[in-house]
Amino acid sequence: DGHAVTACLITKTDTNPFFVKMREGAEAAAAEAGITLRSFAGQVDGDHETQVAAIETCILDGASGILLTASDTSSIVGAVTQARDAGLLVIALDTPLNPIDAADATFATDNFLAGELIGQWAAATLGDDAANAKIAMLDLAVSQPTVGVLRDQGFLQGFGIDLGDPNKWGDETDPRIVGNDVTAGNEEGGRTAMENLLAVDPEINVVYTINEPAAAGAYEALRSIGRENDVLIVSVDGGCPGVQNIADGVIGATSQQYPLRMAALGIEAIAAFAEDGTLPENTPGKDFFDTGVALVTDQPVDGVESISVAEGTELCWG
Amino acid sequence: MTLMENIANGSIEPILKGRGLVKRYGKVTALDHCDFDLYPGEILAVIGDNGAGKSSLIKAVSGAVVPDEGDVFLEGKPVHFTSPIDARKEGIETVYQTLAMSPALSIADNMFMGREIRKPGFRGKWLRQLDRPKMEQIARDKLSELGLMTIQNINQAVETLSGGQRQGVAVARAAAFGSKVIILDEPTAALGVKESRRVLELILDVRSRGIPIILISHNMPHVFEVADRIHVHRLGKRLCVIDPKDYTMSDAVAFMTGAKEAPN
Amino acid sequence: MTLMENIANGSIEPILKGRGLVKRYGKVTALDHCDFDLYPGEILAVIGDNGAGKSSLIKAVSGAVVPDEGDVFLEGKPVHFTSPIDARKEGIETVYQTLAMSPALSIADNMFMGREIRKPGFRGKWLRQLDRPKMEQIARDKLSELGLMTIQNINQAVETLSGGQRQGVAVARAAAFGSKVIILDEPTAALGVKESRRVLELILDVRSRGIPIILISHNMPHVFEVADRIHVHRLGKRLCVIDPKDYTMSDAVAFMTGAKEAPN
Amino acid sequence: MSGNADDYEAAIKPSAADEVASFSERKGFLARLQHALHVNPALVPLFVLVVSICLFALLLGSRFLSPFALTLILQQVQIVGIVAAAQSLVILTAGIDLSVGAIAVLSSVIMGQFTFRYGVPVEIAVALGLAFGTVVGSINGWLVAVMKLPPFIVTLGMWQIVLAANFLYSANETIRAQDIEENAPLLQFLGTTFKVGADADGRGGATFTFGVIAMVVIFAFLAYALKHTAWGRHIYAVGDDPDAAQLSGVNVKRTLISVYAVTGFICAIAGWALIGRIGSVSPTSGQLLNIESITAVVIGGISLFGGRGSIMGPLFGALIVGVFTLGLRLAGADAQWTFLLIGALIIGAVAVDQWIRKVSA
Amino acid sequence: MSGNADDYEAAIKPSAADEVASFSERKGFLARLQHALHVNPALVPLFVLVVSICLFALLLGSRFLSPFALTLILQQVQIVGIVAAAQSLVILTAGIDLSVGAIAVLSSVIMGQFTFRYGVPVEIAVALGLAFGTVVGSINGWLVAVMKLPPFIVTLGMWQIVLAANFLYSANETIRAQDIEENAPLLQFLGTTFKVGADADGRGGATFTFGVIAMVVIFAFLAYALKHTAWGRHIYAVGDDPDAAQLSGVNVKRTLISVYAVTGFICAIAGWALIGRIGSVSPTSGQLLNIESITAVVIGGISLFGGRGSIMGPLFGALIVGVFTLGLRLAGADAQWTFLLIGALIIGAVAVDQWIRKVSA
Ligand SMILES: Nc1ncnc2c1ncn2[C@@H]1O[C@H](COP(=O)(O)OP(=O)(O)OP(=O)(O)O)[C@@H](O)[C@H]1O
Ligand SMILES: Nc1ncnc2c1ncn2[C@@H]1O[C@H](COP(=O)(O)OP(=O)(O)OP(=O)(O)O)[C@@H](O)[C@H]1O
Ligand SMILES: O[C@@H]1[C@@H](O)[C@H](O)OC[C@H]1O
Ligand SMILES: [Mg+2]
Ligand SMILES: [Mg+2]
Repeated sequence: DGHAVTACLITKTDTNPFFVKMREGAEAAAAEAGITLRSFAGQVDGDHETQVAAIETCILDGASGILLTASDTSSIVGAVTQARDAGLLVIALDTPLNPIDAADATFATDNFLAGELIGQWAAATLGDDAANAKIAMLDLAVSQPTVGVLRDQGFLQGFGIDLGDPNKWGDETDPRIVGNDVTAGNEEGGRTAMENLLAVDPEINVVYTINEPAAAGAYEALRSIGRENDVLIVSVDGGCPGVQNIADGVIGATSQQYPLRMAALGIEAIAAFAEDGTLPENTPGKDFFDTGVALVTDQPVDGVESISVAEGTELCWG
Repeated sequence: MTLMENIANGSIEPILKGRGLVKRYGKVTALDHCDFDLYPGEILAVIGDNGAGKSSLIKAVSGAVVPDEGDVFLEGKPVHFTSPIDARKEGIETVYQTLAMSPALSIADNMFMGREIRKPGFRGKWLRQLDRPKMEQIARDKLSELGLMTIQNINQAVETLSGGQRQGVAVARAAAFGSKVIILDEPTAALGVKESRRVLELILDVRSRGIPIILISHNMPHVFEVADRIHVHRLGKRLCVIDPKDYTMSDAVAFMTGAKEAPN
Repeated sequence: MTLMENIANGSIEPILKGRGLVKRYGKVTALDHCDFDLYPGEILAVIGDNGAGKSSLIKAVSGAVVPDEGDVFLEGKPVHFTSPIDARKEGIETVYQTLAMSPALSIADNMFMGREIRKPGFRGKWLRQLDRPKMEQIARDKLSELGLMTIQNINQAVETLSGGQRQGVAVARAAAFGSKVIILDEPTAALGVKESRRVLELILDVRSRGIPIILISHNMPHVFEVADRIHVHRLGKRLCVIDPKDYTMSDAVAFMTGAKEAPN
Repeated sequence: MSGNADDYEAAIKPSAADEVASFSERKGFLARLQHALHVNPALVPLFVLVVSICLFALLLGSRFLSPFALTLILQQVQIVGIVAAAQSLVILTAGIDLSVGAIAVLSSVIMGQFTFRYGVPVEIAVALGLAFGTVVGSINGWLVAVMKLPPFIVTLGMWQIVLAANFLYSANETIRAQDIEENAPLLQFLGTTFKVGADADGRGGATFTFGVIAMVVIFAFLAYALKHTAWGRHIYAVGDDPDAAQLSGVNVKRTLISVYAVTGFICAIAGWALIGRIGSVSPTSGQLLNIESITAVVIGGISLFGGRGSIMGPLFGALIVGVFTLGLRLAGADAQWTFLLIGALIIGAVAVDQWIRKVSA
Repeated sequence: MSGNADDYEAAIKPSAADEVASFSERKGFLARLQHALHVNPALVPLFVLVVSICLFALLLGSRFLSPFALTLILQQVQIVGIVAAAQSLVILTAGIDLSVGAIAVLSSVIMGQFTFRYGVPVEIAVALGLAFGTVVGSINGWLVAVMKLPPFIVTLGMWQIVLAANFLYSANETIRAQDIEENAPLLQFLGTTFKVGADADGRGGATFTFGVIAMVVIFAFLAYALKHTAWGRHIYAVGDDPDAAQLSGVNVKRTLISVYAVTGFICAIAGWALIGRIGSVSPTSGQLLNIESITAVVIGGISLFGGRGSIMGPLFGALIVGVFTLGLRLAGADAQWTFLLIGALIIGAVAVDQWIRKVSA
């Protein structure tokens, strides 16, 4: 239908609850604004070819704007430029493009900051013991996608560990790091990775995880050897099950992000743009619109701002 | 009265009969409204050129292929075999030209393929356990009957046997289980002189037990030695049926290659 | 002087010779220090039981398998074939028992497999384009020589041919390209009477062109009809070589099955 | 004899005690080892497994050669092991099943969602999950056996269909371990652990789970069925040469359908075991199970062309990969290097297998 | 005649003009269509392609049936198409290559990194990337042909090795499109577009890229090589029956090695085209290329058992998937529904193919 406004949502995958929520947020906002929403997703994380094809389809389809969580922040730029040249508004959600101004606007969580918050919290919680902590790093994939690198490096920075090359994980020399292993961001991978690192050093007492499913898997591994109560697990996302896991003591703290809000804001921006060409504005002092990140925990520490599990439950998924 | 006379005056009925059988493979018509009769207790030889449709005929009557048209009758009753299993249930055993053995399995496994014997009692009924000793014993007995005593180990894989031994196992299987009809498609093609002779002896032995046999062969001396009647196949049809006592091998070859007009 | 006499007095040398050939397959010794001689211009038949090692012997002298021990000599010079390609380069053509055809490819493709003819000039040299019309013409000619005129279309896939026609193509290929020696392993096993006859005629025709032939066969009448000498193979070894004019078929069968002591 | 048949055939030695070709012995330790394994090829993967355990034991000492580490490997391979058992059946029939992982995961999601979304009693939900796997397997089997489509394509398509259905149906929602523990512990049944030789705090020692036991039982059961029942013999026959099997009286269609159905059923058990292992029901698990199970099967010495190989091989195949993965991690290889070395291992293990099988050697 | 041979063979009709079995015509439109396609099976995928284009044209009208949309499909399938051409060669030899995607990506990374990290002239870097693909392919070929390891395993191992090497070597760094455009535009050469029939602003109209041209040229070249050179005939012979090919004078080892080497080379070209398509050099590209290319090949009617099929089939196979993907997206199916329907399409396309090929029909 030619008269209605069409918007596209392109996520990295749609097998991750985070993106499912983002889509739900977009659908709700689109329904409210009377916009037709088309959603697309790659098959696996890192599958930017499918995202390029999706952008092309949106151009062909005469959409007014695209909301994009890029699987590869540089590779997608060509297709994004093509879309903008064709008159579409392109908004990067969750993951900034490289360069960030390749998109008309960016509504994102600061993933590095998200990592930094849990790192600071873990260090503060351990207090003096942080100096001889034994840390397991449960990352996303051997291909080291950017979210994974940003959170990992943010965590280490927050914990007070020297980063080496901040664009990749695994090159740190600090002896407190027992090792890195990959989880594919799910429970199964989380459990196996945790077991592997426990076999390397059974005394691990801090576990960084890329997201909450991986954290839940790691917890199962610890539980099977009876160590679930003397290890600190931190994670990112703050999804509703994740926050519940904090209440249940599975996770110590998590950095909460707000995919529903990102998507809703994105749809509103497209609606405004379609109406009169207004472009969205950035958060003052940043080169993107920060949708915010909050540390959720019931054991707040000094010097790190946080919200309680009750608040987190209220806000989960945004 | 001879078999031919009995047939002529209609005093005996065919045990296995085909009428108007048609089988097409793409554009090739392998069977072209072919008739076929096998009488009780006889050895019926089927001869014909390469590609005349002999194998297609016996496949059609033994359930290995379903004919496009036509009917098959067993003991006068129409039957519709859709797989060799159906035909076997009725007591028709076939040794196909391609032998139909599973190379990696043992001789005993192959002989009992599709009709395995299970242990008696609980283990057979509930655990469905095979009675290997029994199957091996029977297999050994059948092979000895055929003079294939040289097979050392009944559990040896069929692929480790020579071509002749394999033929022997296939023929022994058919002879052991065929209760109504035994069909042999070129059973001696790959065999040496000695091995061929054993198969011929077995064929005569089976007939003496009263079981009729269909024998497809290109070896005229063998055919004329053992057959009671000879079905001459040409261009997908039965050209004629001759009595080996009334015609010479030269006649048979002339009919089958089209050099001479067929009788009747 | 007869061939046998010439051989006996050493006045002619074998064109193809094997000495002390050994080939083992796992535990089976298929060739057990076997000797072998083929003289110029003769038809040498090789007979023996199933599994005696006949095919293994010709594979060993034609490069299809590399013998574990022993030497092969061509025209007196030692040769070390590691693949049939080597033997073919020396003018030795073999029709293996398993035929060695690619079913999905055409008759012409199969006949020229591994020795394709390229177009002359630029297209052949640089584009490496095949000269199909020429290959097809040659293939057609060769098949007509064999009386296989019924093959309608030289570009038809080999798998659409009957077993007899396939045999014919294999034999025609060998006859067309064999310049020094032609080896045929049971070329008539699957063939009908008519088709077998044609192959025998072809064999005699090839000999008349002066090319020696090795013929493996279980068909004694055929062997005694065409062979100049008969190599009797038993248990992986050459048992004896006999002149078909001096011995009967019964003698030959008796030697090869071990019923009678071999001469000399 | 009739006609003008010759009598040369009468010359056959009447009571010839047929002689057989002679044997000859070969020498050398390696040659003898190779020969011993050649005679019993099913032992090859076991041999490779033992050698790799010894290797890592030498390299890493008691860190690797502890009851804890060794049983940890068992736990880590249990899911792949169970699926590999199912995959073996299909590969023995000369097929391949790319949908195993998807079936396992959707079955586990069904068990979870029926319990939590629809409030079905958990026993029934588990039964429904197992039934679901069996049905999908049967559809695969029907397409392969009756429609005669290539297994690779059927199961490739089914993989995508089931996986997409999985995400659509589950709405990508995880059911948390804590909720399951409280309301439907039966779902985690196969995760139940018991320890042998742990210290007072329950640390260290050999740790087994019911899932590991299930894996071993499934292998034992299939080994029995393949060797001692007609069904098993028919599977080998169909894989060896389906036309020959059909002609010699095997119901090829029924055999194939039953194989894919049993495969689907076993995959559903793997899905159940998955819940036990990860505690929760997660629709994103098991994505690599197809490749991992095929790898285990092939390292285990079952031919992708069907009809050959012993079912115990894939168990050892899965364990070999598990040993290498944990061994390399303990030896300090990082995740990327481990990935690379496992690739090399796969080629190496099959090369050893090939070397041992070399017939003429 | 010597001895006591019979003379019955003399009875053969001397100049028998051999008759052949008769033909018989069948009727019905569907039956005749089926027959027409049966005679020329290479046309089946083309037929399926045309039918699916018509289907979506009816459903979506000019949104789909525009020069822009149709050429967009070409652009979207170019990489898969090029890799499918390579994959076809391997599958024709009864092999399979799971490492195609990894080779393509690492080749593109090498082209990029040699230019940017080591400052090698870009022409040489491209040449080195192509050489790299060829070398990896040759190693695959050597392992398959000389070591006689199963292609599935060899390329599965190689996939992991090359992919891990890719991540290790590239340090997961993307080289940005802008940098390439400025400093080494040759890397993006295959991305160069030209339009036919666009409006004044350059919008709409048919858009082609050199990568699309490259895909078509590669298919044309392989079609020629397979049909008109000895090498091509040998590939079919080896895939049909390697033993027979060996006995009838084909150098099987050399043929196999060359096939895998050419496959590696073409994959490297695909890697180059990938840079053109996405503008940048990204080590995470092409993860699904192996499955996608195999899918295209099989939908294109090449048998996984080797030796049968026409090389043009996979081109149509890739386009069929492209048409369905774009068509379903335009029709508004979301990602999971698209996957699900593509899964069903794969099974359906092969079922149609099978139905048409049914010999006895
Ligand atoms: N499965 C098949 N597909 C296609 N054509 C077939 C098939 N089976 C047989 N034919 C064709 O049918 C015809 C008859 O074949 P059949 O095997 O019945 O001949 P035959 O008389 O047994 O020959 P032979 O003496 O060589 O065994 C031949 O032209 C053959 O090519
Ligand atoms: N590739 C192989 N692998 C294992 N054993 C083999 C192989 N080829 C032959 N043999 C064995 O070697 C022995 C000799 O076989 P060969 O084929 O040479 O006999 P043959 O004389 O040609 O028999 P036939 O008359 O049946 O063709 C047999 O015992 C056979 O089983
Ligand atoms: O933010 C997202 C994260 O929550 C998910 O787990 O992985 C992809 C990310 O972009
Ligand atoms: Mg026949
Ligand atoms: Mg032989």
